Amino acid sequence: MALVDVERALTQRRAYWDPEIHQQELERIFRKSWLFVAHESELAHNGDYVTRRMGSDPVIVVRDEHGKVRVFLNSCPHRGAALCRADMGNTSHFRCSYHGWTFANDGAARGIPEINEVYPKSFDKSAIHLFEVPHVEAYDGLIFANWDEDAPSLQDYLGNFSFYVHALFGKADFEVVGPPMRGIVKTNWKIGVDNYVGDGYHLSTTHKSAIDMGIFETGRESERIGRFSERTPSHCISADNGHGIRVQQMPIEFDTPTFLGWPQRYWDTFTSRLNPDQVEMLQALAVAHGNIFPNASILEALAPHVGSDTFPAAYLHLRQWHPISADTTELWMWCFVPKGMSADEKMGSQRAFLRHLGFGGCFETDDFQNWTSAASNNRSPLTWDFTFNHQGRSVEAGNDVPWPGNVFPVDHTEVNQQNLLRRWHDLMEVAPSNGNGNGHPANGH
Amino acid sequence: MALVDVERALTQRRAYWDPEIHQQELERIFRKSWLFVAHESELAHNGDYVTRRMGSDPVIVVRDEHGKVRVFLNSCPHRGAALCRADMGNTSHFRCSYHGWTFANDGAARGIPEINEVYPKSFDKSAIHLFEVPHVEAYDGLIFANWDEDAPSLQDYLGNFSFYVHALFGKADFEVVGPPMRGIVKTNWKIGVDNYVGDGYHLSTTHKSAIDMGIFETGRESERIGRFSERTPSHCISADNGHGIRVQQMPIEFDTPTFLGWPQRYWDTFTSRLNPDQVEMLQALAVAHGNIFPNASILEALAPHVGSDTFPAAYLHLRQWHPISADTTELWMWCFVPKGMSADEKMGSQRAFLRHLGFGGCFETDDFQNWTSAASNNRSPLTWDFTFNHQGRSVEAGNDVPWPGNVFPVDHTEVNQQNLLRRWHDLMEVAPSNGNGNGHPANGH
Amino acid sequence: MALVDVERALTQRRAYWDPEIHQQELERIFRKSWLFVAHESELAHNGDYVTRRMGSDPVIVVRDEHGKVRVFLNSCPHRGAALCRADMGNTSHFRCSYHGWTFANDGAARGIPEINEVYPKSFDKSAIHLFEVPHVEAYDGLIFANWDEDAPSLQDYLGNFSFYVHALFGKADFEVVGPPMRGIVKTNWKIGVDNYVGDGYHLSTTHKSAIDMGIFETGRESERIGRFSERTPSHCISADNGHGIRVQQMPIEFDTPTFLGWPQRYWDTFTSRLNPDQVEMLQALAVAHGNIFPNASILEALAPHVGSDTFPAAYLHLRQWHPISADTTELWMWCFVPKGMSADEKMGSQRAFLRHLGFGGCFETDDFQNWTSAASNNRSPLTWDFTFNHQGRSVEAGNDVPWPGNVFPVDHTEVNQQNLLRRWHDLMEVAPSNGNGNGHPANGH
Amino acid sequence: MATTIATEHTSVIVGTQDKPLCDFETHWGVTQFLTREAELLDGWRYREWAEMITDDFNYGIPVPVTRDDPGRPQYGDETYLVEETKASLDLWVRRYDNDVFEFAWGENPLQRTRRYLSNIRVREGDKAGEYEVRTNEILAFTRQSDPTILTTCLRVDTLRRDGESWRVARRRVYLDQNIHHLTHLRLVF
Amino acid sequence: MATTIATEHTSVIVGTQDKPLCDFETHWGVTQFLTREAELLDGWRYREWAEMITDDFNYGIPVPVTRDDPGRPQYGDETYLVEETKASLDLWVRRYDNDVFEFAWGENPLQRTRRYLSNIRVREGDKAGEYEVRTNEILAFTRQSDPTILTTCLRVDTLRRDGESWRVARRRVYLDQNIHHLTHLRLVF
Amino acid sequence: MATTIATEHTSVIVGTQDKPLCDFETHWGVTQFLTREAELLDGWRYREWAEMITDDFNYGIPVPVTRDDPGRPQYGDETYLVEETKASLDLWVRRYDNDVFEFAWGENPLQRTRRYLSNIRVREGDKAGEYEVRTNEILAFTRQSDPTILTTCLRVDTLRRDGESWRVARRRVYLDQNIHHLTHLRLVF
Ligand code: FES
Ligand code: FES
Ligand code: FES
Ligand SMILES: [Fe+3]
Ligand SMILES: [Fe+3]
Ligand SMILES: [Fe+3]
Repeated sequence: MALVDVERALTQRRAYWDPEIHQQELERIFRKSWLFVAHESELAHNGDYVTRRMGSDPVIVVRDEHGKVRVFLNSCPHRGAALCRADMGNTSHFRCSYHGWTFANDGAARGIPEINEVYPKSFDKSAIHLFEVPHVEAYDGLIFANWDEDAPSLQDYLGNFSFYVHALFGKADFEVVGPPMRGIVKTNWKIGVDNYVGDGYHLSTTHKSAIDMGIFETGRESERIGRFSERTPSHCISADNGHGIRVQQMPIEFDTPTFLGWPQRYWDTFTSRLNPDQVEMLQALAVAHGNIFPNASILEALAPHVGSDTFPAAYLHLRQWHPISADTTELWMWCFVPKGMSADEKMGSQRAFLRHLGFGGCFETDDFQNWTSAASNNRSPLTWDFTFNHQGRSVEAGNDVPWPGNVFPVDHTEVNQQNLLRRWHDLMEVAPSNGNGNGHPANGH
Repeated sequence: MALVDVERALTQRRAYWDPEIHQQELERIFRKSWLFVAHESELAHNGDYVTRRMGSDPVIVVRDEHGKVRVFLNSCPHRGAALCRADMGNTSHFRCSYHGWTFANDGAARGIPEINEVYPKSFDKSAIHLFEVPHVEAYDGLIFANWDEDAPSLQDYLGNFSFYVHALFGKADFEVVGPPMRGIVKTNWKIGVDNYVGDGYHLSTTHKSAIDMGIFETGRESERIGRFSERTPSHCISADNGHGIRVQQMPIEFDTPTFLGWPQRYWDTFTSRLNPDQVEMLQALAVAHGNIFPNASILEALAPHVGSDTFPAAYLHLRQWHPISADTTELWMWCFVPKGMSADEKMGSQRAFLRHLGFGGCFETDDFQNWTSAASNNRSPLTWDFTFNHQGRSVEAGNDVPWPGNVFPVDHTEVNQQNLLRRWHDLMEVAPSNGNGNGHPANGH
Repeated sequence: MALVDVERALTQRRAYWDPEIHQQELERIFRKSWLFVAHESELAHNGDYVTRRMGSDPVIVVRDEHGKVRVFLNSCPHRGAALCRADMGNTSHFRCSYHGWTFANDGAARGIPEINEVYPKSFDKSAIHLFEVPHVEAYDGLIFANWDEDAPSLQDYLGNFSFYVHALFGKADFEVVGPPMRGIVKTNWKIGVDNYVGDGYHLSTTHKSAIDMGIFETGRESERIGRFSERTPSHCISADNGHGIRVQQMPIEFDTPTFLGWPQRYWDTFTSRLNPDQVEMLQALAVAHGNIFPNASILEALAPHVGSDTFPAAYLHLRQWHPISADTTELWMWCFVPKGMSADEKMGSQRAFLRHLGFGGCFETDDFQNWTSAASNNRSPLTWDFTFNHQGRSVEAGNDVPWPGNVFPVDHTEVNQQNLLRRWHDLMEVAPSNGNGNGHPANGH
Repeated sequence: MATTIATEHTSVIVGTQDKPLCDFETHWGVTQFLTREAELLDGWRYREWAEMITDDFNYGIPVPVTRDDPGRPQYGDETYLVEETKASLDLWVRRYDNDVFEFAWGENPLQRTRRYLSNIRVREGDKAGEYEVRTNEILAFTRQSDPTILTTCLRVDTLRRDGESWRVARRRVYLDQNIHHLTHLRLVF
Repeated sequence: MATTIATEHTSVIVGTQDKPLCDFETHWGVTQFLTREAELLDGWRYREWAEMITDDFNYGIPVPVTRDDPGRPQYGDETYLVEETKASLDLWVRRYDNDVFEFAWGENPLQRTRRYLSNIRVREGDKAGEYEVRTNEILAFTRQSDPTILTTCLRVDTLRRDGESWRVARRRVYLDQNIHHLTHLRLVF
Repeated sequence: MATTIATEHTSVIVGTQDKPLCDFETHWGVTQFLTREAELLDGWRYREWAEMITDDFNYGIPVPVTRDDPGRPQYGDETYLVEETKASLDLWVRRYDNDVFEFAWGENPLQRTRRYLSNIRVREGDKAGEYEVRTNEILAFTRQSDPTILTTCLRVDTLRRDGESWRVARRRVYLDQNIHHLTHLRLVF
C-alpha cells in the first residue's frame, strides 16, 4: 500500500517517523525540488555570502563578483573540509583550510598550491570546481536553488502560487531584520509544513490561552477606520505542485486600498506593485500563511495586541523546516520589513512577529507541545501502522474570488494538506530515474 | 542458525545487541504478549488514569466512567498529538491540545470541533475512537494488556504460573506505595529479566559486599520464633509460556502459618486467601523472584537488616523492563503494601525495598555494573557471533513439593532462563502471520 | 561501481560516511588485520594488564604468569559482564563480577563457583576459556593482535615496512611516558590515517599560523652543528599492505651519525641497532610520519621551538584511530622515550610532543577543524555520491635512496594515500569467505 | 604592541566590563537580590517577580550568529529571539492565572526550571545609581519526562537602587549556542 | 487579584522559602560549611563526612512525578527513591572499608563525583537554632570511561548549630528529571 | 578504625586539602580575582590575562586514568594532556594577533567559552604568601553551530600575593572524563 491513501486522505504514520522514509525523502523530495536558500537583502553586495542548508546538506549562498548568486556545497572538492566556517560574511574567494585550494566566488578553482610538485601533468585544474547547485533563481527577493539538472524554472515550479508569493513578498522591497533564528524542534518536518500550509483548524484549541488573553483583540481603532464587509472572510487555496495558503480577512472594507499594520506611506507602493486581486486579498488581512513545497513556509499577519508597549503592526515571515532526521527538524526563521522603515517601525514589526511566532512567542510553545509529542508518542513500528487523518473538506473549490488555484471559501479545512501530501506522494512513489539509484546529478569529478 | 540454540542452551549475543533484533522483538514479542500496565490501586476511582509504556509505546491506562479499565495509545487518532501530558490524573474525557478533539474516557469521540465546517457529510464521527488495546485483564490487582486481537485470556497466558503470582499478589489487597521509580539502564531488557527470572547464582559474587556487611543476617529473633526445618530450602520453577520463579526459604518451620516480615494481623488474611501449598511456600520465605514473560518481574523478600533505624520487614515488588533500544532499557519499579498499614509499617516495608533494590539500594549498583558492562563490551558484530551460556542445569524437575510447573529442587541453576529463552525463541522464529508483515491489528481508520 | 576508483584515485564519499560501510569495515578490515594493542613497556611484569580496543571492541592485553602477552575480549564467556573495569593494573586472574567465574591470566577457567550445584555433569570446565585473540605478536616493542585465524605473521604483514618501523621504534629500548591520552574526534578514522600516512601537503596551509609563529625555526645552533647537504630532503614511501611513510630531512649532513633532538649518549646505541640506511634516513630528520595499516599511525619529529622554557627535542609518537561509528573516532595517543632518560629529558620530549600534537598542541586544533568539518558537511546521501580526490602523483618511484618500498623523491604527494586506499579496496571488495557471512573465527562455545 | 582580536571581539558586547568590581557591601546586596529573584523565577512566580523589576524594564535575547569578521559582535544588531518589556510581560504573567493556565498546553504541566548563577560581577553602571551585573548562568529546563536541557549564557543586567533593595531595569541574555535546543524561550533567564 | 498556579505549585515543596534571607555572618558560615561538606563527599570520604551530620539526620530523595493537578506537588508523598538515616548510612560508610570495597563492584574503581552548589539561600528554620538552606545543585558523576552525567536538583537542607560550626539534620533532594539517567543514586547529593 | 579507601584515593591528588579554610577577607579577594580572571579567559583576552600570572606560572592537565589500585591517583604521574609555562604560552597569546589569527583555523571564528566557578576553597599554601585554591569548575565550550560541550573538573591553583592583588603561580586541572569530548584543550581552564 502506498504511504498516502490519496483517496481517503489517510497517511501511514511511518511516512513521518520511519528513518528509511527520511532517507528516501532526501533523495526524492529534497534533491528534486526548489529549496529556499536566502533572501536577496542578505546578499546586498558582491562577495556577500551566507551558509545555509538544502535538505540536510550545508551549502554556501554567495553573490559572485559579477553579481550572480550561486550555491555551492560547503565542502571542498578535494577532501571535503568546510570552505566557510562562519554563518555570514564577505569574500572574493574561498580558501580551504586543509590544503589551501582556493576558489573564486563563482566556484572556479583559482589556486592549487604546489600544483606542479603535487599533481601529475594530466591534472586539469580547469576541471576543478566547487560542487555547484545547477539551478539558482529568485522570485521577489526569495532565492531558491534546485539540485535537479532537469528542474523546471522557478516560475514554472511556483506556477499559480506565484500570485500569493507576490502578494506577500512582491508588494515592496523587503529586507531581513537580521540573521535568522534557529532551533532544533524534535519532530518531523512535515508536521510543521502541514500546519503552516493551511491549518486554521488548530487555532481555537491550541492557541486558546493566547486568544483568551486578547492577542487578537483589535481594539477600537481598527473598527473605526473601515466599515463592515460582506465578503467571505476566509479562503484556503490549494495551488500547483503542492503549494498552498490560507487567507483570513477581517470583515472590514475601506474606500481606498488599506494595508492594516503597515505604515501608511507604503500603501501606494503596495498598490502599484500588486494587481487589484492581490490588493483585494490583502485588505483587512488578519493572517495569510502558506507553504512553498516542500519546506518554505510563509506568513503575513496583523498583530493587533502584543503588549501595551507597542502598536498594532503587521509582519512578514518565512520559516524553513530542514529535515535532519525523521524526528528532528532544524527550524530557521526570518522576519522581513519593507526597506526604509524607521527604527521604531522596524522594532514594532519585529515585536509583532516575535511575540506571536518567535521561540518565546505566545503561539510557538503551544504548537511545539503538539508537534513534538506527535513525534515522541509515535516512535515504534506498532504506531507506524496507524494513520494520520486529513479528511477535512466540507466544501469544494469555488470562484467567489478571482484568485488562482483551487480556492475553497472556508476557514478551517484540510484541503491544503491533502494537496501537499498528494505532491509528496507523487514524488515518493516514483522510483528515481537515473542509473545510480539516487537521482543525483553526476557532477563529482 | 537460530539465535537461540535451545538444545545446547547457547544464545548468540546478537539476540541482545543487534538493533534489527530489537525491532523484531517489538513486533513479535511485545505486540503478541500480555504486558503489565498498572496496578488497580493506581486507578482507585472512575476517571483515574496513569500514562505507561507497552513495549516502547506510550499508552494511557484509565478507569472509565463505568469502572472498566481501558488502555489507549497516548496519541490522537487525528494527527498524533499526545492526549495526556501528565503521568497521572483523573479525567472524564481526554481533550487533544492540537485541534481539540475530545474523547470520553471509554475512547469514543465526544467532540469534533467545527465538525460541520471542517468535515464532509460523509465523515462518520462514530467511527472515530482512540486507538485502543483490544484486551485488558487483571489478575490479583495486576492489570495487563495485549495488542493481539487473537490473544488467549490472561488466565490462560499465566497458566500454571498464576499459582505463584497469586501467592505473592493475591494473599491480601495490596496498594502501591506511590508513583513508580523510573530510570534508564544502558543494557538490553532481556539481561534484566534473565536475572530476575531465576538467577540466584549471582548473589554470592555480585552481592558479596552487601552480604559481608550483614544484609542477610537475621539476628536472634527470627531464629527464636521457629524451629529448624528439613524442607528443601530452595526451588526454581519453570512455568508455562516462559514464566518462572525462584523460591528460597529459610530452614525454619512454625506451628501455625507465619509470614515473616509482614505484620501479624495480616497473617490470617494471607492464610485464608491462599491454598495450603501457597502458604507452605511462603513460610520462612527469604526471597521469591520471578518474571511474567516477557518483562514484568516480581519479587517478595524479607529484609532482615537494612539499618538499625528500622525493623526486619518483608516487601513486595514489581519491576518492568521496557525495551527502548537494543542497549537501552527504561526500568520502572513499584513497591506494594497490603492496604491498612500504618505509616510506620509502610515506611518499614518501603525502607526494606529501597535499601535492597532501589536505585540507591545495596544490590542495584552492583547489578548495574554487570548489566551495563555486558552492553558496552558487546557492541560490535564480532562479539555478536559469540554466545551467552545458560547451561546451568544440575538436576531435573522433581516433585518434592506439590507446586505447579517444572519444579527444580535447587537454588542456583539456569533452568528458568532456558525456559524463558525457549519461549522467546518460539515467538521470534515464527514469521508474523498477517499480511502487512508486522502482525498489527488493523484498527487504524 | 567500486567505492574506490583505484585507477583515477577517486573515492566515493560514502566510503567514509555511510554507516553500512562502517559495519562492513569492522568485518572486513578490523577482523582481518593486525591491530596495535599496547607497548611492551606497559606490561613490564607478569600480570600487568591494560584494557584497549580492537576496532570498536574492548579487549584486555595481559602478560600472563609465563610472560606471554595475550589478548582477550573484555567480556565474560558466561553472560558477558566486563572482566576488567580499570584501564590498567596487575592481576594473576580475572574474576567476573557477575557469577564469579575466574580465569587465570592465560585465559583458562580457574574457578566456576558451585559448579556441581549449578551445572550438569556433562559441563566441561576445561572448554571454558576467555575469548582469546588467536594471534598476538610484537615487533620492536609494539604489540599487535589479529582476530583472523589464518593471519600471516606480523613480520610478513609489516613486510618491507618493518624497515621504517624499526628505524623509529627499534633504535633503542623505548618506554611509554604514561597512560595514553584519549579523545573523541567527530570524524571517520580514515580521515586521520589518510593524513598521517603521508599528507605533507596540508602543512603550509593548515599549520600556517604555527609556522608563522616560528614553530619550525631551528635557531642558530642546529645550523652550526652540520653542513649543507645535497641529498633529496623528502621522500614518500608506499610500502606493502597499505603501509606508508613520509620522511622529511633537513638539508644538513654530519661527519658522524647524529640524531638531532635525542640526548647524545643514545647516539651510539641508535647507530648500533640500525643498519646504515636507517641511520642515514634519520640524519637531520625533521619529521617522519606514517601509518601501519589500518589504524596505527607513527611519527618521529624534531621540535626546534615549542617555548623558551624548553630546548629543541625529538619525540616519538604512536596514535591509534578507533572506528566507533562512521563519523566518530576514538583517538588514543602515546609518547615514547628511550629508557634511562632523566626527568628533565623526559619532560623535554613530552613537551615537544604535547605542544605539537597533543590536544592542546599547536597543530591539532587546526587539523581537527578540517577533519571534523569533512564529517559534518558530508552527512547526506547526496554528498556521498561526490568523491574525495587523491590524484597527487607528480613523479614515479625511484631509487635515489636504498630504502625499501616504492620510494617517491617528493615531499608533497598523495601516493601513500593511494596505496592505503588500494589496500582498503582489496579487503572491502572481497566478500568474506567463511560460512557465517561475517568472517569471524568460530571460537564461541 | 599588537592588538589582539579577542579584545575586539568581546569588547563589543561588553560595555562596562573593564570597570573595577564593586565593594563587598554592594556585591552582597546584589547577589542576595539576584538569588531571590532566581528562586521566584525557578518557581514560575512571575507575579511576585514583577515586583522586582522597574517600570521601564527591558528584556532581550539577541540572535547569536557566527560572523567571519571577528571584529563585529557575534550577535545580531537589534535582532532578537525574545524582546519584552514590563508592559508586554503582562501576557506572560497572566498565562499562569488559573483560567488561562488550563489551556496553556506548552506550560501545563509546569516544567521544572533551575537557574545556576556563577561568577557574578557587579560594577557601577553608566548612570548614577545603576549597576551593571554580569553573570555566567546555566539554565536547566526539564519538561515532563524528557531529559533536562542545559543552556549556558552570559547574562548582563542593569540594576537600579530602590531604597534598601534593587530592581532589575534591563536584562540581556547572550546565549552560547547558535542553534537552540531549548526552543521554549518563553521564560526569563 | 488572581492567584497564580505557579505559586501554589512551588509552595508545596517550599516550607520556609518566603522567609527573609539571613544575615551575612550566618550565610558565610553556612556556605563554608557546605563547601567543605561537598569536598568530602566529592572524595567519597563518608567516614569524615559522618561527623558533619546530626544523630537524627534524615536523607531523602522523593520520587518525581508529573501530575495533571498543578496544585499538588510534583513529587510523591512519602515515596522515595532513596531514604536513609545516620544509622542506616552505616551500610554506605562501611562499603568503602578495604575488605568490603574489593567486592563493591559498583563503586570500585571509584567514580569521580563533583558537586556544584549555586544560589545558596539561608533562612531561619521553624525551630530555634535551625536553619533551612536551599541550594541549586549540579552533581557531575563520571564512571570509568563513560561520559559524565550531570544531574540537576533543588537541595533543601536543615542545618543545626553545633557550637562554632554546624551539622546537617535533614536533606531533601528534588531531582528535576523524572526518568533518571543517573541510576547510581547510592550517594549523598 | 578501618581506613577508608576513599580517603586514600583523594588524598593523593589533594595536598593541602585538609587545612582549614581561610578567613573571609582573603576569600573575598581571591574570589573576585578569580572571577575577573575567568572573565578575561571567557573572552580569549590572553594578553591581559598574562598580567595576572607569575613569571614562573605553570599550567598542567594530567592524563586521567582508571587504575585498578584505588590507593594510587587516578591521573598519570607527570604525564599531561597539556603542560605549559608563562614562557611557552607566548605561542598561545600570539595566535590571537591579527596577522596570525587569520590562519588560525581552529580558533577563527572564535569559539564561545564560559567558565563556571563553584565551591571555591581557599587555604594557606605550603609556602608563606601562597594560597591554594580549589574550585569545582564547569567549562562550556561552543564552536560555530555545534552543541555546547560541558567539561567538569577540579581545578587546583596556587595563588601568590602581589601587593593588593594576586597572581596565579600554578594551575592543575583534574578532568573528570577519561575520554575527552572537548578535544580543543588549547585553552586555560
Ligand atoms: S580538502 Fe580542501 S584543499 Fe584539500
Ligand atoms: S491531532 Fe488531535 S485533534 Fe488534531
Ligand atoms: S557473566 Fe561472568 S560469571 Fe556469569
Ligand atoms: Fe499554531
Ligand atoms: Fe542482583
Ligand atoms: Fe596536521
